[in-house]
Parts: sequence; C-alpha cells; structure tokens
Amino acid sequence: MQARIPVEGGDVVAALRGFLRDLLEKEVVEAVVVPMVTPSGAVTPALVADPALLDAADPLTPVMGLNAARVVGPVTIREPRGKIAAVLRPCEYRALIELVKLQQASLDDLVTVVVDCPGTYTVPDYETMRANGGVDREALLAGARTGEVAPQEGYAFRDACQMCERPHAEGGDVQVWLFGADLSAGIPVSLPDDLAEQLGFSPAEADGRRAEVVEKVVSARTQVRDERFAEIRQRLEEEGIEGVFAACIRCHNCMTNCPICYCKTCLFKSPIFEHEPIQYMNWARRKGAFRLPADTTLFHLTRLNHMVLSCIGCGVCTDACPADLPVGRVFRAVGQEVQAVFDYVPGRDVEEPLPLVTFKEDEWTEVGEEE
Amino acid sequence: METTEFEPKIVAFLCNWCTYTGADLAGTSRIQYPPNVRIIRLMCSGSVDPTYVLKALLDGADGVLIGGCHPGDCHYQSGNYKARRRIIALKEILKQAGMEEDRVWLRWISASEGQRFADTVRKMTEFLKEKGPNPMKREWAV
Amino acid sequence: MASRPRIGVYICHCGTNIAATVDVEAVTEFAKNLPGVVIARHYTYMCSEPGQALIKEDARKLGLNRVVVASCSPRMHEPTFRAASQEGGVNPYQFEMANIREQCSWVHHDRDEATAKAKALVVAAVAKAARLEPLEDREVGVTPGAVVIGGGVAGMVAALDVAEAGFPAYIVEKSDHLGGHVADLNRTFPDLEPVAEWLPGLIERVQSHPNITVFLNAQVARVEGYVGNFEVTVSGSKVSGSGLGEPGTHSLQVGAIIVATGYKVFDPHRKPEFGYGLYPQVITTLEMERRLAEGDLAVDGKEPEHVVFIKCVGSRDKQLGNPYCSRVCCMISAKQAQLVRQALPDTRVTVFYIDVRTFGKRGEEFYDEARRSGVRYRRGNVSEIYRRGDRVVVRVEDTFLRRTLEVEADLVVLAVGMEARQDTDEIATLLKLPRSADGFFLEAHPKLRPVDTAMDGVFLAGCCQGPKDIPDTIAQARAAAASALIPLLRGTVPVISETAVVDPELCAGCGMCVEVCPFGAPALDPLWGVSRVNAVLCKGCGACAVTCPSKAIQVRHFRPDQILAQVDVLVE
Amino acid sequence: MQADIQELAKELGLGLDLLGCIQCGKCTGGCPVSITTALNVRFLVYEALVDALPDLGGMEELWDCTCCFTCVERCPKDVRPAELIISLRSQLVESGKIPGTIGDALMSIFRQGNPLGFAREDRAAWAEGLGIKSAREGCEVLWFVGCVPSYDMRSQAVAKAAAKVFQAAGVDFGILGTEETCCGNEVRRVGEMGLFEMLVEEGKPLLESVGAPTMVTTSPHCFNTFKHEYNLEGMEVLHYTQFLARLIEEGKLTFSGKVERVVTYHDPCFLGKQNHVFDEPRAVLQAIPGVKFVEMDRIRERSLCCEGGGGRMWFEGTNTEERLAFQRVHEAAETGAEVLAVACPFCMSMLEDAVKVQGLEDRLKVMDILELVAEAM
Repeated sequence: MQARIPVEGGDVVAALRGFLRDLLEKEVVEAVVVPMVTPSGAVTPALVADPALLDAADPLTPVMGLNAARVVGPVTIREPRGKIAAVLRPCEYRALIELVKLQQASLDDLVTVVVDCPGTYTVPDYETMRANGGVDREALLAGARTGEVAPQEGYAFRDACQMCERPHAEGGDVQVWLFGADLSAGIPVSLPDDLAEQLGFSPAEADGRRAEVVEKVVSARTQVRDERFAEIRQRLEEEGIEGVFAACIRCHNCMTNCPICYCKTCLFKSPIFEHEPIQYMNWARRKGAFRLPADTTLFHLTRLNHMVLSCIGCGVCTDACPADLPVGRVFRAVGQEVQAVFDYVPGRDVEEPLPLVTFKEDEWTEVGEEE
Repeated sequence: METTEFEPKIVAFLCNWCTYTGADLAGTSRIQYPPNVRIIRLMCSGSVDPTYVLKALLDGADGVLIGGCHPGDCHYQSGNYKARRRIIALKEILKQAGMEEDRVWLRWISASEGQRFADTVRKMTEFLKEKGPNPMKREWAV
Repeated sequence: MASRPRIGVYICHCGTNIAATVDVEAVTEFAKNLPGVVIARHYTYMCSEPGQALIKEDARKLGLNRVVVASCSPRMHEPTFRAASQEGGVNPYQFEMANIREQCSWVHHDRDEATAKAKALVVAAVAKAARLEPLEDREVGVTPGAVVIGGGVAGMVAALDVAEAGFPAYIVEKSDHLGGHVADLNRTFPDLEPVAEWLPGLIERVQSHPNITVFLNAQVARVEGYVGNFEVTVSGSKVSGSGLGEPGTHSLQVGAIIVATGYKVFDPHRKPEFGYGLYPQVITTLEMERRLAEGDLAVDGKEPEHVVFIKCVGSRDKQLGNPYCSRVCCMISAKQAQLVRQALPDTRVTVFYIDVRTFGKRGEEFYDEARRSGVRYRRGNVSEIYRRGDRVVVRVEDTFLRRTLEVEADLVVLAVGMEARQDTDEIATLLKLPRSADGFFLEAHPKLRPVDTAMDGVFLAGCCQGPKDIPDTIAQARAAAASALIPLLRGTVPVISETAVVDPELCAGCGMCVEVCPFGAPALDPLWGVSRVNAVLCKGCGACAVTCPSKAIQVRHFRPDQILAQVDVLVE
Repeated sequence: MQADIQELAKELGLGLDLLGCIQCGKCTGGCPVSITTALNVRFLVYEALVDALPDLGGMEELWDCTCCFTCVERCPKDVRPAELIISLRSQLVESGKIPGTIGDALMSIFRQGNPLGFAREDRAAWAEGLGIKSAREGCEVLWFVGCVPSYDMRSQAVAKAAAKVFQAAGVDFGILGTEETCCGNEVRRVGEMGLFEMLVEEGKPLLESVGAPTMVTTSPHCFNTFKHEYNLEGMEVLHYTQFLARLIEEGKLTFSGKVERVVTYHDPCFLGKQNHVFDEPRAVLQAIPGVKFVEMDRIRERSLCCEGGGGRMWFEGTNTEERLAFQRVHEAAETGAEVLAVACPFCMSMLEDAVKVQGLEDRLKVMDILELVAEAM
C-alpha cells in the first residue's frame, strides 16, 4: 500500500521518529536499529527498545561512517530475539541482502525500512560541518524533491555517493520516498497492507514525480560514475593493480569496514600467510628486493575474488583508507564487469544465488574445450 | 653476447582423476612435450583456489594451466562446473585489474587424452614464448 | 603445526627409465641441501624390496618423520611407499611423491632440461612434505544388508547368498513377477532339464526366506550415500505374506548394491531381410521355447517338413551396433533343434551358422549330440527370406558348397541375441556406473575385478554386464554376492583420510561449503552456527575449501599452505 | 596381393574392409545374380584375403555385378564386398580388358557426355516446344534429366510427363539442356575412376553454378552419385519421388483426373536399398485418385534387382537365359496388378523388355510413376 506519514509543522525528522515510535508502541516490533545522535552530537546506529529514546533518532542525517548492514547482522543472526525494525539506506539494504545470502544476517522477524538517500558526507566532513553551524538538512530534502541534489557549499558528498546509481529505495518492507516528494503533505511510504492496517494508515497516492526525479538523479550520478570508472580503468591498465595500490599500508581497514567481508579472521591474517624469516630472504634474493609486508597485491586480488561479485558499492572502504586509495572505485569498476559476466546484481533479490556456489551444466560450454 | 631463448614457466594445477592421469598417459605413451610445465596434483579442478593462481602469477610464473575432467565426467559430479565459473570470474578480475588473463588457461583433458595434454602444453609454451615473460617476474613491489 | 621436518629423499632410477634421461645423482646431491632434508639417496628400483628397505632403515636410524620418493606416478606406487614409510615408523600420510617418470623422464629428451625439471618437482615435493600432518587410516561402519536390482535368476541367487550369510536382502524387480527371462524358457542346455523343475523352487526359496524382501512393479528412484552406507529409495509394491502391497515409496538402508538388471532380447524387426512379423513361419528362439513347451510345432495345422534355424540374429553385427557374440544362441539352437528332432523324427532340421561356438562345460558334446540326432549343420549366414506358396524360402550361400541356395522351409527360427536394456542408462545415471561401448555395464577390470564397478560397493551380476548363459550368470551372481558380503561381513569399510576439516574458531557459518558439497559432508551446526564435516561422507574433492574465503574449512593433505609452498618453489 | 587391393580400394575412395571379413556368406547369399551366374563375391573376398585371386581377365562374371549393394547393406562386418568388385574392375579397366560394349559406352560418355552414342547437341531435343527454361536463367529447382530420359524414346515420354507435372505444380525449374552431361554413377561402378573423376571435376562446378537450392533427378542412379559422391555445396539433392511426395504433402500438386488401375511398385536398388527411399514412391502412388495399390512379396529391403545397374545396361551378362527381370515381371503379374510402376529409367528398360519376352504384354504394363501422375492431372 502507498500511504503518507503525516508531517506536522514541516518537521520531517519528527514525523519519521513518530513513525518509528508507532512501530514500537503498537508492538509491531520490539526494537529499532536507527542512526541516533549521541549526547556529544556524533551519529551512530543503535538498537532502540525504549520509544522515549527515539527523540535522538535521526534517520536523515547525511553522514555514513559504516554500512549499517554490518550492525544489523549480529542483532538478527540468531534466535531467540524479538522482532526488530532496521532503518537503512539503499546501499545498506543491498549489503544486508548479500549478508543474508551469506547467513550473516536474517530477514526473519525483521522489518526493513529503506529510505531514499540523496547523498551522505564522510564522518570528518560531517564533524567539520557540525562545528561550523551544522548540516542544512532542508536544502538536502529540497534537492531530493527536485532532483537538483547538491552538497553543501564547500563540501562534497562521499565519493561513493557521487557516483551512486541506486540512491533510491528498492526492495525492503517499508520504503520511505524522499525523491520527488512534497514532504509538507506528508512523507510518502510504501508498506505492506497488514502493517499499514496495524499502524492505522490509509491509502494515499504518492505524487507522480518520484520516477522522474530518480531518473534525473541516477542519470547525473551514472555520468559521474562512468567518468570515474573510465579514469580508474585507465589507471589499472597503465599502472596495474599493484601500481594503483602501491601506497597501501596493509592496515586492512578496507576489509574490516567492508560490509561484505564477513570472515571472522581474514585469510591474510591467518598462519597460511605467516612465513619463516628464511623465506623472506629467499624472496628478496629471487627478485632482488621484496616488498613488505608481503603479499599486498595478492591481498587485494584475493579480496576481489572473494567479494567483488557481492560488492554493492557503498564505498566505506574508500573512506576507511588512511592512504586515500581509490579502493571503492577499483572494486566497483571491476565488480561491474564481473557481475555482468554472471548477470548478477548484488542485493537485488535474496533468492538469487551467489554466482560461485551455483552452476549450470550447459553454460560456457566452449570454455575448456579449446585446442 | 650469447642470448638464450626465453623459456616460459608454467604451473599446472591438474585434477587427480582426469588431467593428471592424462599427463601420466602422455608419459606411458612417450609423447614428448616441452619441459616448461610444473605439475601440482589436486583432487579436483573445483579445488583450484584463485589465490593459488594469483600467487603463481605474482611470483612470476609465465602461465598457469588448470586441467580438469570434461563437463559431465567430474569424479565429484560437479567440481569442474564450479571450477569453470570460478576461473571465468578470476580471468575477468585479472583482465579488469590490468593483468594478463591470457596467461591462465583452463582446459578439460580426460585420462585418455595424453595427446591432448601434450598438445596443450606445447601450444601454451609456444603462446607464452610469443607473448614474452610475465612482467611480474621483475616486479618487486607487489 | 606438525613436528620439525626430518625428511628423507629417495630418487629412483627405475632401471634406465628415469636414469637414462634424468641425472639422478645430480638430483640427489641437489636434494641433500633442501630445507629439512636429512638424507637423500638414489637407487635402481625404489619399489623393490631392497629399495623399500632403504627407506625403512633410514627412517629408523635417522629418525625421519617425512619421506619423499621421486619415481613414477603416485597412481602407481604411492601405496607401496606409504606402507614402507609406515614400517619405518613414519606416518604414511607424511609421505609425498615426485612424479619424475611419467611426467618427466618419459616425456622429455634433453637430459639437462629433464634434470632441471626433476629437481623442481623434488623441491615441490619436499616443500609439501615438510608441511604434511600425520593422519590416521579411517574406517566406517557398514549398514548390514544389500539391495539387489533385478529379480531374475542372477538377482535371486545373489539375494539368497546375501540372505544366507545372515544379512537382509532386498530385491527390486521391475515386472510383476520373479524369474526374469528364464521364466520364459522351457528346458535348459546342455542337460535339457525342464526349467519348471528348478525355477519355481528357487523363486519359492527367495519368497519364503526370512531375510529377503521382494518389491515387484518396482524401480529404484534414488541412490544416495557410499559403500557401506547406501540409502536406496524404491518405488513399488512390497511383497508380504498376504500378497502384493500397495504401491509406495520405500527407503532402504544397505551397505552394498548388486545390479542384476539383465538384458533385452534382440528385436528381429531390425533385420528386415528376414521378414519377421510378415511371415508367420518366421519366429524367434524365445517363441520357439513356448511352442516346444506347449508341444505345438505345427504351422497352419501341419507338421513342418523342414525347420530352419538362423544363428547370430542381432549379434556379431557391426552395422547394428552389436559387434559382440551373444554366447548362448549356438547352444539354444542346438537344444531346440534337438528337441524338434525328438518331437518330430520325420522333420528335417537345418541350422545355418557362421561359426559354432558351443564352448564351456559339455558344450561341444552337446553340439555332437545335436548332429547325431540328425540336425544338419550348414555353414552360411542366411541373407534373406521370402515367400513361395505356403512356404518360405531361405536364401543362403552354403559356403562349403560355394553355392547359393533357395531352401524351402515351413518354420524358420531366428536365434536372437542379447542387447543392453533400454533402461541401462537410467540405472547408470542413478548409480554413476560407466558402460562399455556395447551398452552393457562396465566392470572395474575385465580380468581381476569382473563383478566390481567404478563405484565402490556396487557390484554386477548376470547379463547386465554382457551376454551370459545360466551357469555363468549364476556363477557371476554368486561372485557378486560374495564381493558384496566382504564389507557386510567386515562391518567396516576403509574411507579416505584426506578429508575436509573445519576450524570452528575461523568459521563464520556462511554455509557456502554446505551448498557446494555434492556429498552433503559439511552441515551447519545449529547450536554453534559453524560448519561441521561428516568425514564419512567427505570424498576430499576440496570444493568447500575453495569456497571458504577464510579457509576455515580445508582438506587435509591439500591445505592451502601446502599448495602455496609448492607454487612458490615451482615458480622460483 | 591382399594389401595392394586394400590399398587400391582406399585410393579409389572405397570403404572396402577386407580384413573385417568372417566369410559368413551373407553377401553371396543375398546377391541377386549369385544363383544365375558364377559370381561369388564372398569367395572373391576370400581369394583376395589369401592372395589366391586367379587371372582377372578370364573372370567375365566380374561384369555380372549390378552394384545393387545388397551385400554392402547386409554385411554384418561392414566389409562392403561389392567394392572389391569395383576395385577389381578398375584394374581391368586400367589394362583395357573390358567388354567391348562397356568400352563403347565409356567412349561415348567421354566424347558425347552420354553412354548411348548420341550427339551431345541433341540432348535437349526432346524438350523442344515444351516451354522448359534453361537453368542458366536461374531457378529454384535444377532438374537433372539424365542420359536415358534425354535420348531413349520410351524414357523421353517419362521426361515429358515430368515436365508436365512440374509445370502443373507451379515449380520454378530449369534444365541444363545440352550442357547436361552424364553423372557417371555407372562409370564409377564399372571401375573407370579416371573418367568419373573428370565428370565430377567438370560437373560439380557446373551444377553448383546454377545456384538452385534443390536438384531433382529423374534417375535414382544420378541421385545416388550426386548425393554421395559429388559433395555438392549448397544444394539439396532429391529423387523425383521425394520431390513429388513433398509437393503433394504441401498441397502444391493436386489431381483432377483418375487412374482406375491396379498398380504395384518395383523398388529400384539405387533408391531403395542404397538410399532407403521406400515410402515416398508409395505415398505418391497412393495419392493418385483411382489407383488400387498392391504389393509384391519381395519389396523394400528385400526387393529383387532388375539387373540394370553397375554397367549392366551395356553388358548382357553371362547368363542371358535366366534374367531376374523375367522373374520380377511374373511376380508383379501374380499380384493382379495391371501396371508395374517403376521410378528408374534402367528398371523401365529391363522390365519392359521382360514383359515383352515373357509374353505378359496384354496383362502388365510398365509405367513410370511420373507417367501415372501425369495421367491423373
């Protein structure tokens, strides 16, 4: 059903808080995962059980430090637990779907609330903004309405957001539509009929501009994306992946923050990649010099093999990189091609099997038969 | 100055049941092929980890050959089908990452195809000679 | 990890097979300096007694804990050297082979190149050996009982032997009765014993045996598991004291499977030159059995003056795709020809043949008896049959006379051969059994393992493996039963030790290993959310290990550090 | 020497497999002339196998073989016995030891493009005034008329019937006229491999140059060699019975008249046994309104050869008394048929002669299927 969350006095955030509070008070769920503003003013996801604390909830804060799918995983993965709602950005929802396939999260008894995302800032940028008078949320929502989304002057959206071609809510139980919406008339939402009934919503058509505005935003960002892909592809071709990642300090932050990298311990931190001192000496002798720590390019290439089919392009890896390497751009650019080979779109459908755990007998029948 | 012809190094990951046995058959049939290939025996082409292939390439191997049973003949039912997807993905990643994916060959060679094994090694050796050494061989900063 | 390596390296000359191309001394000297190597030797034949003794003595004297032999393919002598290592006190799984014969000395001419390659293969073997862990030989329990597919003579006899040994036997018969093709026979060669004198007794013994369960109108729908522990799903009706039960699905747990699905009688419509189906005078040996049983040999109400037998119909025929001899038609023809002579002393009986193959016990004597009874044997492969008045004409060259004849006959009997059943394909797919070019099931070895198959725990009995007479069928059925009884009586079967194993500390419980395993070996532990491997089901293929990004699941003996160590030294 | 013969056969492109032979006699047992002549192909194979072949020059029976290929079709070991005869004939041709009449026919083919001794420029005379276009103008169907229908008076009637039928069915067809040259099917079978190769070398580009997707032949002999030995590219080769059956099935060939007669059919060896075209001729006959179709006993794979193939049109044979065609026309008459339908110019010639010699003219008429079809148009 399509409905509208009533907005009073133009306070969209308050309206959303009210919606979440309703979920708790009407016992639709027992707790909500939602970005909260800490007493010191930073923003972090939290699992909120007390509706009273939802006053600190701020689902529209344009800052993204981590991908919330990472935190939804642990709180949903096993029974027993109560029913939960999770407020997610589209890229977080897609990551969640991939994690569900990897059995690192569960959709059972989970109400996903996917909110259109006009764009986010990095944590440092956000902190600077906060120190300098805060974020102009109104301008952002106005941009979402028209499709002329621009970052605040003097700032830029996160690299991943600038080239995000899926900023709009797709999938999920509840979709909160900001694109093209006149929020003064209420926030358009799409939600299951039984939930709408439980919450006392009556049907209300969203205004018809959403598709048009989404198209506008997507096409602008796709253009940026393609330019950046072309640029990074050229670099990969010229410098090789070892060149692009030459400044890597092997902090593993990209892997640690990646919502898809779900391993308890990365292979590259396991004894398999611990070597005897004499071994390093051998390698040094073999090539004349040996880069330390060992296996840096192997790490990135292996990580590509392990997760690039599931890369949903949230870009937290880039933000996490202290060496300012274009990790997200590389992974997205490579991922686009590899995903296309298998006609796989990560996060599209939870029923879609991961490409490497399935196969068809009659595919690529020419491969391997060459003379 | 004496110049010696470039002799490529090929690391081969062969499945125990088909291609490794096919390589043995090439031996028992005394079918000659270039000595450039170094064989590692695995139980199934479906157990060839991309990391092994990447490691070989980054270490400087000029080629990597992965040999498995023909589709439908896998000793473990479907290992080769999974290998096919995995190697296709790996090669696409290599290509996108600016590496030479054509140094990686996947071939189905049965236990009775000693000749095909020898031919494959010969062709791969010739191909790699033409192509030249793996640049990674000289690259210390990887 | 494992103990600090003390490795012994042994380079085999294999006579001159290796030594002629590879400088074994140079390889030995080279091996001595490899990390962990305590001793390196070369010897003429490492697989010989004295060769193996070298390993054992060194292992004891020098306290070796790893052994590397560079010789032939591991497919050849790995068991030999593992045993030798074990006798020397080294764990047999801390043994590695370098294949410097099949994959080196036999395929390269240049001595320098071959020697360099041999060295590389030895380094790789040493690198892997250093990282090998000790493993135990493993056995698993066996579910007592066997499924026998097919309720003909082969199936019944095999089931009886299994049952007599004290194990449950389940016969799965496709038709609505036991007895197979033999039930359609009248008397058997070479003793002319009526089938009715022994077959009903056999069927009765089967049906009344407390250890045998019979399913009729039944088919095997699914087979899962492995030697010692099969789960066979049967759809069909169970026979009980009160008769045939309702059709249903039955799940049978057994340790062995005996395939006794029999054969298909050749359809002579495929030889249009004989006019079978067109002329009532032209019948098959199977139809003749019925006529002989009923004592009805009349054609059009008249006693035949001349009965002609034609042999090799559907056999020894390349054009039909049946190049083999069906083995029984010569004896069947001799039998039926004699019986015609006995029943109708005035009737002329002619057998046209290509070769007379009445081999086996009392076979030649039976052929003698047939000729003495007045049956005329004429050499010539009948080419064509056509009508002449009430009779048919057999057009054939008597190759001894070198003359083409038009022989008039009142009854022509086509000695039809045997073919693989059309459903052989289904059974082959269910059980993953290979077939030979003629369509019959393929035995594991034509001489040494005639009743075994490529699938451990699955055995062949009777004509499903190739045409056979009744004595041979029964002999093979009893051999299959005896082979099936080996695991049943032992109570255990050996299984591979190189299985997958999970490090629960590393496992994130993603379940991809569970998804890719074709054998159902790993499963997620519902309590801990981590993968656990049922080693009995694991075949060691490694699909799981590749899929696992953190390598929480690995296959013993093919662990990533072992493979990467090989890669590393081989690229050097 | 056995090996030499095997090697020769291989060079001639024959699949003869001497060493596969088990001397079972299936070949000779089914050979139509093995009772009436001294020809014993099984024994010839044996003699070849054990290097005991006598002087071929004295073996006139080698020319008795009609190349019906019954032996080839039935041999359980796929030895292809008749190809030994072709190999041996080729040796005789090499040494010039061939029956004079066969020599004349070959010379006529070499010079005039037909074995009948007629002039090349008269080849299309029969078609004058019938409005048949030249295939050179482009056509969907190239009709290969054949030598006998082009020149032989009796068979010309069949050719004219064909033209009428094709025109009535609206077929876009053309003929090569005086450019048409003998297909060489019998040339190859009498062992004149050199001439056959020449005919293929010249004929193949000519036929392909027409660019028609389909070629239809009047004779099963032309059909056989074009289909299997010319390797024609981009061209489907059909015998006219196949083509007519197709036209009838597609509703393009319809009948307005009736043929109220009892008809039986004789399978030509080159159409039936060798190419397994059994059903189409029967389908065409049974589609003709009024026809009561009856079968003889020896039909399809067991059909009796008319003795006209393999060069026998130009060689009387060693036994002129007992001809298979004589036996065949009696078999046809016994069915009560008034018409013995044929689908081959050689069968027409052999069987019509036999009807005359056997005095069956008032009971049995030999007609080509095409004539019956034309009659019902």
